[in-house]
Amino acid sequence: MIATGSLVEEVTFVEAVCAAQRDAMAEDDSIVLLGQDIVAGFPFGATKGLAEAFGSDRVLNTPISESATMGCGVGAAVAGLRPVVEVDFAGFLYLGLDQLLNNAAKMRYMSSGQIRVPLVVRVGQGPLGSFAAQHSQSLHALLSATPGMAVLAPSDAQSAYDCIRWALKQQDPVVVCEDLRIYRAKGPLRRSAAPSVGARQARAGTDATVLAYGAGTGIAARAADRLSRDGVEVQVVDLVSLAPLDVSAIAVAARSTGRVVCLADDSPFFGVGPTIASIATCEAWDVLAAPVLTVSAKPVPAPYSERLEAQVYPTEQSVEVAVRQVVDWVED
Amino acid sequence: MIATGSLVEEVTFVEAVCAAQRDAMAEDDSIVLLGQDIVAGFPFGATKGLAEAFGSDRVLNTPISESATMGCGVGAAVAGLRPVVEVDFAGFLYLGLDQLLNNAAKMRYMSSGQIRVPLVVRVGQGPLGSFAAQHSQSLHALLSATPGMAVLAPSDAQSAYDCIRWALKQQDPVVVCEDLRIYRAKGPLRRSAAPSVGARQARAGTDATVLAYGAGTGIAARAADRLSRDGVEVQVVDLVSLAPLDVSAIAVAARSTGRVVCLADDSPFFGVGPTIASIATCEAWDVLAAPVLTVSAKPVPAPYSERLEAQVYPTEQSVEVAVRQVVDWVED
Amino acid sequence: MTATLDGLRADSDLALDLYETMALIRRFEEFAYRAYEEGDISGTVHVSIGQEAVAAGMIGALEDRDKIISHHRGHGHAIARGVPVESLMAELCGRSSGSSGGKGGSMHITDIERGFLGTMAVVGSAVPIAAGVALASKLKGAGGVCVVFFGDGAVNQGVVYESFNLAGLWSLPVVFVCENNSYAITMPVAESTAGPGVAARARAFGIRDYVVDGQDVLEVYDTARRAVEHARRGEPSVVEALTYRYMGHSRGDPPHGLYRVKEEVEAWRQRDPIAILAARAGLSPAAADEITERVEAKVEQALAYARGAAEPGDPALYRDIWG
Amino acid sequence: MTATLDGLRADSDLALDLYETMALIRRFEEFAYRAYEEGDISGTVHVSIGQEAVAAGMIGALEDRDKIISHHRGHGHAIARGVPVESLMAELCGRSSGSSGGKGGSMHITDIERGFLGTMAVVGSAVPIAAGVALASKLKGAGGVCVVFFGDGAVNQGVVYESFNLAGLWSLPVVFVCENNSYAITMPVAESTAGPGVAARARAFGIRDYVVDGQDVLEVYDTARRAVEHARRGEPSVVEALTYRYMGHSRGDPPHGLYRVKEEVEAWRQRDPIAILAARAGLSPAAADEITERVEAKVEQALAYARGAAEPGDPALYRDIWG
Ligand SMILES: Cc1ncc(C[n+]2csc(CCOP(=O)(O)OP(=O)(O)O)c2C)c(N)n1
Ligand SMILES: Cc1ncc(C[n+]2csc(CCOP(=O)(O)OP(=O)(O)O)c2C)c(N)n1
Ligand SMILES: [Mg+2]
Ligand SMILES: [Mg+2]
Repeated sequence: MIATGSLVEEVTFVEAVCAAQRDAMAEDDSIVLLGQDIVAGFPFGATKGLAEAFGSDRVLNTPISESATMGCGVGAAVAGLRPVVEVDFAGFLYLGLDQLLNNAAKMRYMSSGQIRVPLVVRVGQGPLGSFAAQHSQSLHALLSATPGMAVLAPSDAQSAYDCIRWALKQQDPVVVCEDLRIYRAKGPLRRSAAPSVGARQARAGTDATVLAYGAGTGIAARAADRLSRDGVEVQVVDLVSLAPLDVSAIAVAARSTGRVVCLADDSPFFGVGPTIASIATCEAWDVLAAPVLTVSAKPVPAPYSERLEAQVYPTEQSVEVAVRQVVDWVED
Repeated sequence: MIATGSLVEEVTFVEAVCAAQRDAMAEDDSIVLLGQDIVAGFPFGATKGLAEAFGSDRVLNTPISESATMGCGVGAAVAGLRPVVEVDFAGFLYLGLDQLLNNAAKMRYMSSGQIRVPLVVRVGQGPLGSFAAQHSQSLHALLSATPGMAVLAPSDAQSAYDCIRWALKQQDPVVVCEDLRIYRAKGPLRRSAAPSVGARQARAGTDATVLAYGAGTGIAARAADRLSRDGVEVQVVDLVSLAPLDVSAIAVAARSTGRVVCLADDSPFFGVGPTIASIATCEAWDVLAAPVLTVSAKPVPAPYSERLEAQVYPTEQSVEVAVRQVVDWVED
Repeated sequence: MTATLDGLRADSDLALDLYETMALIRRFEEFAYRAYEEGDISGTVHVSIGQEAVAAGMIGALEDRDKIISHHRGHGHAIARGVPVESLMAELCGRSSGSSGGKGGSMHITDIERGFLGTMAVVGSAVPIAAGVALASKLKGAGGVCVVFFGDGAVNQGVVYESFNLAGLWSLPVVFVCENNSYAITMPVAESTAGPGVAARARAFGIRDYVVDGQDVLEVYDTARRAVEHARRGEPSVVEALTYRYMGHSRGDPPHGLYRVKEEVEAWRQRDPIAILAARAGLSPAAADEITERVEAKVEQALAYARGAAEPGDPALYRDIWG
Repeated sequence: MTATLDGLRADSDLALDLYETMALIRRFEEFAYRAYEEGDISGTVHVSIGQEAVAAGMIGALEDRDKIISHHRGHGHAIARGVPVESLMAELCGRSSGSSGGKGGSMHITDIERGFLGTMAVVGSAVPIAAGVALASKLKGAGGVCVVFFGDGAVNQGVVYESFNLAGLWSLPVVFVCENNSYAITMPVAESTAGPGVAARARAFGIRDYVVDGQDVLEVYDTARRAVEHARRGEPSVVEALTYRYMGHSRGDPPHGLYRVKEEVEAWRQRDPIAILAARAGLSPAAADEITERVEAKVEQALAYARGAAEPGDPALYRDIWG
């Protein structure tokens, strides 16, 4: 077994995902992995070496049958295993939604607690770069809107590791939304067997608050660094968990500056941003110095063209503009 | 052909749905219906008599194959028909989402306009009364979050008729969300071949604004009647269209009173409410006299028990409470 | 365990057991149907009157370690598995002492202690879950088989074939039982299902198939034993049981008129599974009457119990969602 | 239209046509692969080198009124249908004059004028669309057939069987072409597909089936003619073409090493469809060289054109979404 706790390594996000699964599987025999090409660790290396380490009974290549694979995960979880179902792109997840949202998320409730579904779903989210509309989607909001699941959106290697270790200790379904854009981003990793995954302050600041998650946290932090050069100190809060949402953490963060920007990856209409913004607005109403702004993706299917795609997703610049807007806001 | 335009009938919502399909089919040979048990008009009568009127080539009973049925609708639409796919309960729609959201909503964009998908999907939404968790879902938000589709939520018989007639004249996908709770509600109907479906003021009032859609419009209007007895005059705006959202109608309505309640049927987290509320808040910021409140369903899977289910969805009372809260709001 | 079908017919204990199970299902559902009409039950109910032999025969052949998953028409499966009719009726009446605490209802019956893992109301949706349960059993070496029930309407849901494929690939201990009651709501099988049917389809996905007279409980039982035995050894199968629902699709629907004629219903009623068993097993009218009275009393008592039981309290609304 | 396979082999015009199509596909994809490596193409590309006979033979047998839908590995199908290589290469390079205006890319090629309705990147997802296109053709009495291409990996997506069922039930003019290139990324067919395979599965869903050597373009063409002729009369079918991809699954993937050995790839390369046709049709080396040079020049010019073409302007971002 790998020593955990003390050592700090420098790993990519996806290596952390792999390490989390490896460490958890070494501790817990009931964990099995289900997914396409996972024995070979294709396509991103998230399961590299795990079949060799744990055998083909615990790392199961599935046919391209997202619906039955998800259902099989549900059944295996009901019957005492801890399956991890890998879905490489969010666009494929639609095929498994009946199983995930009608069954996994509801069986405990419908049975008044007799059934538990400790299923973990790992799903690649967001754009990978010119993969076009079907392969570049962010489904956090629809997942988080469904009662009965936890939905996590880690922002770096450490957070990815922690989210997966944490997910593999729950008794109910957890979806881990893995932002494809940061799969290759490196960061320090300290392995802990029992991490917590709450909202955390990623950066301190008193002039404005940015509420972010997933790849957005890094974008916000870099925007904050730029703003800091101009003397604007921005607090960045990494929400990590979209379901359950930590309403009081949002409240505290929003109230501490009274100027808030919510950063999301999906449509401004019915995406993640408006919910965070509404909560921040209501919770900080009496101290808000400006309306809570949301920076979202453009409401378009993802275009293939690199040139067009570059205009779709929030950037450091767009966060900077929004922060300046709330900071410079003057009520008339 | 049935005389349209002048005559006012008193019909139920679902009769209006049926009439709209009938009138449209009489005018346009390319309209075909696809769905389970639709030849017999089961289960709700939404297609009653249409197979007799238009023949079995245009009213096609499908096997229980939601995914292929939706895909077949997409293909038929691409190839020049105007299919209407019926899905009786929103919970079954998950099975068709790959076809609807990956293909129907994106094919035009991905082909730069070569492909058009004039597909209409009619889907039963919300609770029918003790049908439990899988049969009682409201998926407006996830549908409306996907660029490339229009999503309508009619609030009464007239609106249902208009939405379907309108949908059957578009060149791109339209989902009509039919609230199962009001299927049997009667209302006047004037048949018009070319209705418009924008947001409309369902009730005038100067003290507060309720933004609603679907069954919520009636609930809001009844709450407004109660409040009116106490001298509180509430404007009710029926949004009708959730995608595209009429941002300027929301702005005008919110600004006109400065006190706003958004009424939605789904979860307060990532449901419809927060998006409407965020828009209203930003658009009316300078004139808001209170935070924009949202009245949503409880974030629980729908319980079977009548007693419990009665606590889940917004009621006249919950709207009344929220309106009083914004009306009585005092900034400190 | 190796008795022939003839041997089974001579086993009067077995016949009495199966008879009682079928009679109990029949009476339970007759009462439930009436209770719906009288307003004790809300939402909807789907009764399996006419199909009792499939539930009794299939489930009669299972062991305690085996698991069951079912669909919207699942009362009979629950009863055959021994779910007490009190808690079942209480569930239909939305009581907190119901088998699902009043939060599931007729379409969502669970009894974990009896390995009854639930009934899914989305047609076909239970099928891959069974593959997963079987996978867990296989990997844990538990020896249990999972049996999943679905209708002829479900055989056109793609996930069913994805599941057959997984079962075949991974040699899962699962038996897929298609209760072919001739209709999916108004759709006769011939209008929904192209080709020779689900048994042939199963073969094309590399798993075993059985077609059985679903009105003859001993034949069902016999087939079930074989299918379950094979499944336990990693040879999954489909059992297609040919049967019929006497009543309309769900509460309120007419039994005939719209999509089938009265004569057809009458003809099937001539092949009633309860009567067939009585005849085949040579059950005396007295013995039959005795059972009928006993189960009737049981169901009456269950309904009385359910009527008097408490509805779930407010905290139940937020209980058992997550965490 | 009633020539025998031997007759086809004697038809030198046909052979030249098919040869040129295959050669053009081969060169196009070789160039595209290199262009990806050189940074002209972004995202990903899936090339069908080794599989050209399936595209050329199937599509060669179609009429103008017929329609085609394809999947992620679809360049060959587009080229066989006559989509100009300039606009195809421009699409891969994300140019506004690309066949999809630069908004679709390699995985989303459309050319409505040529009845090339698009390529869907979600495995299996194009299949029911083809059923719908065929339904429209049938109801409008247009006489057109729809052909849809998918891989051996797609045969475990349930929607494929739902679609076979619809085609069988409604006698749709559709041909389902399974390009069985032996692998889905790293998964060999035997590890993903239980039972005797997609052709037998099709039979169990009541539709015709053909299995064909996908490296022999004349055999593919001959089968295609028959399948299309039947489809036009309302008899849908599956054609399973046995073939092989020489390269890795997508850009950057190794052709062998991880999940298959070099020798296997080499053995298949011995059965190269272009060489087989040259031999069978007795094509002279001079004639073959002339074609090769011609298509190479075409593709070179296409790449030069694409490199010089403009990227989409900002307004394209919001164009063609809704309304
Ligand atoms: C995915 C899905 N589509 C539609 C329905 C509505 N529905 C409920 S039962 C039923 C018919 C099922 O027929 P069958 O599988 O033969 O079972 P039976 O009712 O005959 O027992 C339908 C269409 C559903 N519950 N789920
Ligand atoms: C629903 C879905 N799942 C997974 C993928 C990822 N993926 C892309 S191609 C592919 C393999 C497809 O294999 P096959 O159908 O045999 O086609 P081939 O690539 O061999 O031409 C996979 C798994 C996808 N695009 N869609
Ligand atoms: Mg049936
Ligand atoms: Mg393949």
